[in-house]
Amino acid sequence: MRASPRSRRFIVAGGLATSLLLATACEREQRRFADAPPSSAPSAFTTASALQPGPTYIASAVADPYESNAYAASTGQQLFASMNCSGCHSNGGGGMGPALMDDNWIYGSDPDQVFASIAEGRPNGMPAWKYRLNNQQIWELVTYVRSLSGLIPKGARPSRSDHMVVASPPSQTPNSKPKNSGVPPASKAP
Amino acid sequence: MSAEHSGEHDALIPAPQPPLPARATLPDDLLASEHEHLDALWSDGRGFWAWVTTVNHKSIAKRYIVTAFLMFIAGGLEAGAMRLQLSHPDAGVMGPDRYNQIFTTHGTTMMFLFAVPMMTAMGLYFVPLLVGARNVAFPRLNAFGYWCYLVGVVFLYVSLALNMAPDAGWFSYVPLSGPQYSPGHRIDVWAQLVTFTEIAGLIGAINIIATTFKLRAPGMSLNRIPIFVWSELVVSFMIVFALPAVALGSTFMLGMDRTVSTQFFNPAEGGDALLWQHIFWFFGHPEVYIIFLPGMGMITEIVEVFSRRRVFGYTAIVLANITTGFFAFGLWVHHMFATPIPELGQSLFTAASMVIAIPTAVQIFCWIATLWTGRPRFTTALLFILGFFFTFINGGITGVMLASVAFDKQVHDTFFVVAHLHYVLLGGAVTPLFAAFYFWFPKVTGRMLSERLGKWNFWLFIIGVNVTFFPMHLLGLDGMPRRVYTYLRETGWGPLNALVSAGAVIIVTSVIVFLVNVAISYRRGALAGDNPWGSYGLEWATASPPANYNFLYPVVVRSRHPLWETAVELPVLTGLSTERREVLVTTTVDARPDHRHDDPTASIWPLALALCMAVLWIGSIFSPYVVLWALLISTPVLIMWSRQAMRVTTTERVQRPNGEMVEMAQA
Amino acid sequence: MSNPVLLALQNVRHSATAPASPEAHAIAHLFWWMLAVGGAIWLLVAATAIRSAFARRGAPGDDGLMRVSAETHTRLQRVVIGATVVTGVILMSFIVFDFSVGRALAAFPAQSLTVDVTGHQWWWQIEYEDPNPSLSVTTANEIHVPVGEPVQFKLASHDVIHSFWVPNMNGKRDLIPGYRSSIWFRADTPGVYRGQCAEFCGLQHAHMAFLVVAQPRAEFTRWLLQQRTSGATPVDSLAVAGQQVFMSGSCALCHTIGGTPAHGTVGPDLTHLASRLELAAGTAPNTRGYLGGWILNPQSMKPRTLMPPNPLQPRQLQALLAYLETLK
Amino acid sequence: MTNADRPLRPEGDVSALPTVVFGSRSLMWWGTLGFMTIEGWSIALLLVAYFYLRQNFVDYPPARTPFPSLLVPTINLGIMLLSFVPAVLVARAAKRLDTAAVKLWLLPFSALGLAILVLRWWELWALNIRWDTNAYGSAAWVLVGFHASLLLLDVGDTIGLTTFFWTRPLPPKALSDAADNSFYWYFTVGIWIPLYLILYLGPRIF
Repeated sequence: MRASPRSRRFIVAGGLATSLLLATACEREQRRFADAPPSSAPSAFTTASALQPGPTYIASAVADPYESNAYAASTGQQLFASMNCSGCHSNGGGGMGPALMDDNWIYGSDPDQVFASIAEGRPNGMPAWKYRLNNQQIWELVTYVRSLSGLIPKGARPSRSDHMVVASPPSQTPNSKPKNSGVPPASKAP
Repeated sequence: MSAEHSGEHDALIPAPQPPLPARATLPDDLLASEHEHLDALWSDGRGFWAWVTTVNHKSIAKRYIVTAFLMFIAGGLEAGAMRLQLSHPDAGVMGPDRYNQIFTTHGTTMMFLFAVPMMTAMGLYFVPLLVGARNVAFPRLNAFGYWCYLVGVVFLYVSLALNMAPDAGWFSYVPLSGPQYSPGHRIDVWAQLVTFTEIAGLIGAINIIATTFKLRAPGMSLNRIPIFVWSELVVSFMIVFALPAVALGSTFMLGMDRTVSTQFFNPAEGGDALLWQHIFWFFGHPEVYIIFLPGMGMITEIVEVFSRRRVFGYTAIVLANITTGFFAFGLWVHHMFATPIPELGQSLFTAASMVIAIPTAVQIFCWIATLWTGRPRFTTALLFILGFFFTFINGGITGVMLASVAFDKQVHDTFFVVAHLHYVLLGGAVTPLFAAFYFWFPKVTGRMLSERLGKWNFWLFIIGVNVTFFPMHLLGLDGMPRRVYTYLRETGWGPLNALVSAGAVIIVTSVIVFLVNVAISYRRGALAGDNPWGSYGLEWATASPPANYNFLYPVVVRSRHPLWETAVELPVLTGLSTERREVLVTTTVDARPDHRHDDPTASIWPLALALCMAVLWIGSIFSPYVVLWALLISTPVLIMWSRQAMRVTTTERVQRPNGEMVEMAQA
Repeated sequence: MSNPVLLALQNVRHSATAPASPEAHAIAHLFWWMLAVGGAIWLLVAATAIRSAFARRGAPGDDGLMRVSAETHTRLQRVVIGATVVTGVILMSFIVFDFSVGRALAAFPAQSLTVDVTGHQWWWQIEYEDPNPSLSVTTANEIHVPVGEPVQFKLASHDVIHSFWVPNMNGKRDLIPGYRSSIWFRADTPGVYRGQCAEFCGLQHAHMAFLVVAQPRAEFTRWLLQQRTSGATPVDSLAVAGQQVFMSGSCALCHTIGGTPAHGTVGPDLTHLASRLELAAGTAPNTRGYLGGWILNPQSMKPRTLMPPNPLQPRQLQALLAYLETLK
Repeated sequence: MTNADRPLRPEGDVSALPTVVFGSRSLMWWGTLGFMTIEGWSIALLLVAYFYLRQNFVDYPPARTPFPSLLVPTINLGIMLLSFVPAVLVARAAKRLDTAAVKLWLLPFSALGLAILVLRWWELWALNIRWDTNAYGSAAWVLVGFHASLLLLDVGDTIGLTTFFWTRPLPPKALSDAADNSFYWYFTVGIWIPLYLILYLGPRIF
């Protein structure tokens, strides 16, 4: 059949072209089940309270390893539910605890800041989770929490879930420019 | 039988211009010059540009067939990987994540990228030849269909390479495939890929229907259509009614649930998980017959030729095809017997699922009767048909057993079903397909496939299929569910699985033998000549491989077996233009010459449009707004596409609905 | 130690063809009958087909084609029509037989023990209803049924579609979010039978099995009463330390142990973990070794299970195991 | 060189046959019919889904969902029915081979088509529910949206045809195409009438 070698060549060519287009997908689709044996040791950069040595909080350069990983975000969503985060943050809408889907970040919106908030806990009720969850889980939570206000790449944000509609899913939340990144003056602390 | 030979149509054919002495034949030098002329006129040229612009149904169908066969091999390799992982308990060849992608890709490939396209492609190549046409009805649409299909192929396999392949099964049941339980874009890939290939399939179907209805050789009335064409016709109608279901379900429901948060399948907001199963199987069950009926058509052709007699019960077989086509839409619920569906409804579907066995049985009986009173020639093609009887009927019987609600609830979603469906599809579709390859390869390439390698190919295949799939029945009964990436040693499924995996190796060997056979015969096979099998069909009334124009002149048909029942001389009609690509359009029922149609020339726009569609479908996964951009860029393409047909060429003979004939050059 | 599960499991063939209940018997009967008839048809037709290919009747005409006399043609017609009619009759008999069996299976018993089964990714939650809620029992991946009594299973799922199937007992039934469904059977032979999820439900579909323990009424009642008690209180120091580990670590967030502060509902109820035969939905036998391995890194035994790795110090682990083993 | 082994005997001559015909005789008509079948069937299936989902609701549209507004949809339906006039006239003129009339009537045809497309946007919002609110919203939106895509296709075709007729000399078969375009328009508008009744009037009636 005359066409055969050519069509094969064509498929290969097309394949290469498309793979260039989709190369970004790799990271998003990775599914890590258990990363290198997790340690429950608190991360170096986390802060135990709002009281800082020195005037301002120095953000460390630690990045969210799952920043653009859809699967981690949805696992975070699962944890958010099963760890009953909604008890205080009601689906990110806020209640006893602050809202998570708005642009107001009392303790900062950077991944490491959110990690600190979860791992170390914060004054006025936020428990420290570092004794309960391992780093991987906390990072997954970080990814999900940041997705709530559109701080992670669109393609990685969770879409709607099979529950009653309470708010538009992260995949449809507009990116919001986070306000007050860092530790608030004691007066403004909740 | 009498109507078959009547010359009732002659009166309807205009007299020769100028009148010829009775029984005169066209002089060879005229034929030679006409051949030169038409071959050049119908040629789309050579080289890459010609390759991407051609609208010749043979070139397109050929690459369709090749691509589909590559997909058969790809799907086979995936099957091999799965068998490696399952060959022994607790194997560590691959993890669940990879395994799920692979079995999903296997199913998706075999159903959407191999079986249906392959059967459509066989139709697109042979239907025009069998009905004596020069091309399909819509050549550029035909090219567009292929390019859509190719984009789908590339899309799926690039995704697989990117660890982004769908992983919720070829049936993508919600909610597992929904936004919550399948994050990322894997299922979006599946949903859009399905739509792609469905579009290709629908286009192929429309082409085959229009070709069969309007481009038949003069005198080939409906009761003289070759049975393979009948089955392709029935299948095309089934495609038109079955494929929209899954295309809508995947793109407009599943896809939109995932991308823009529609609630079709969210039980908390009034959605319904069973709705997807209904939609999917309303397509999914006819799909099986869409794959299998063309195989039946091929068998009839081959049985007829190699038993050297006219098939017994032409009408019965045609009616059986049509009945199957209708019944196929009334069975889908037997895929859902384990779901909470009213019992009475289930019984009705049981009855339907069993009754549909009857038309198939009728066809099988007719073939046996034909062989019995014929003088069979044991070519590889016929051997594969005998293999069909052996394997397919096995699958048919288990199919009837599965139609029983009570029994189905035991083996549903187990390896018993895997065994059944592979017996049906490999036995009922792939075996006839191999037979058809051996039968028609000479026509396509002008060379014969080696019969000796063919025998090897056949025996390895039949043995392989049975060694691989028979033990699966037992595994299913012993409780091995489908779609498991591993199993515990305690289950005791190990030995049989090892046997199954061994069988898979035999099948692979058989396919390799076939490929070797093709590779060798394509270059060094014995020359075939016009009609190596002494067959009766119009496809054998032209050169092998056929010239660009297929037929020098429209052949006049007066019976069901033109080449068996005409004398040496072949009656033809002259008078089609030699200045442009003209095809003869005939009336739908009794194929009277109706008018001359100007066929389009080579065009790049089908490819361009397919690429625009690719941007649309693939882009919409990442952002709904891409749709608008894609529409924007496809507008100029569509304009260019239609401009091509809007050229003033020569004076046309326009016939108004009231019959008045007007000569006009431009509107 | 010789593992009780493996022994128990090896005593029975876990097959639809080894029925242990009237329902499975009925289906198996239907199966054997259809197999016999179908097999006969298959052999007959295949044989005839192949035989027909070797038929040599009459000589071809001068054009090399076979012509069939009118009477041969009519004879063929008779045979084909006859064969078709026979096929129809056989199919009808199948339909009738199937329908009768179907009726029998669909006739739910008026009086029956009721068990609520909830499918999760990827384990089974089992609840024995009782009018008095405090007497209802919650366990996981292991169903005990009294021999000779009909048991009805009310099926539900809150994540994806699962399918409840015990080959030796009855056909399968899907658990579909948004739908309620149920199935029943009456075990008539004591033994341990294997069941599993039959509908593809994600990464660990392969490891979503459960056990059905059919035992005499007396034994069953004893088991049920024992399951109603709350979790054992540890006595020896090691077990006490283990309880500490359980309550202070992440365990208590997801698991419940009756009579303790642990009330997690994400994972299986562990109140009587030690009394179960298998771990992690039929992934491994419930032995100290497997349990330890499971706790340390479940992801290696069952990738993507919801249970996270637990990096415990050896002492902590030993204590925890000691505690869990007291949960008889 | 073909048919070496079989001499060809001419039995007739087709040069007197027409090269441009109208209606069901032409291939294009069959193609159009095919796509009409597919699209009509798709809409039928979406309607089945619409009614199937109804089982999951006590009332349909669900409680606290206002009925769809009727104003815009009714106006648009009116325009659609009106558009039949130029469509029919175009088809008639084409079959009379009266190019001038075709050119003339194509203009209002395109204009009305455009108007319909524009109104379709508000027609979506006239459903008074978002697609992501619940299954009812999804089904209704997808039905109207799917039909909108047919409209887009057909109006685009009409406008393209109009431009061709006004800008360049066309071969006679353009007339046949114009007739087929009207044929397709009858279908697109015809199938909307039941959709309008079911989606916009239906909720108020039952």
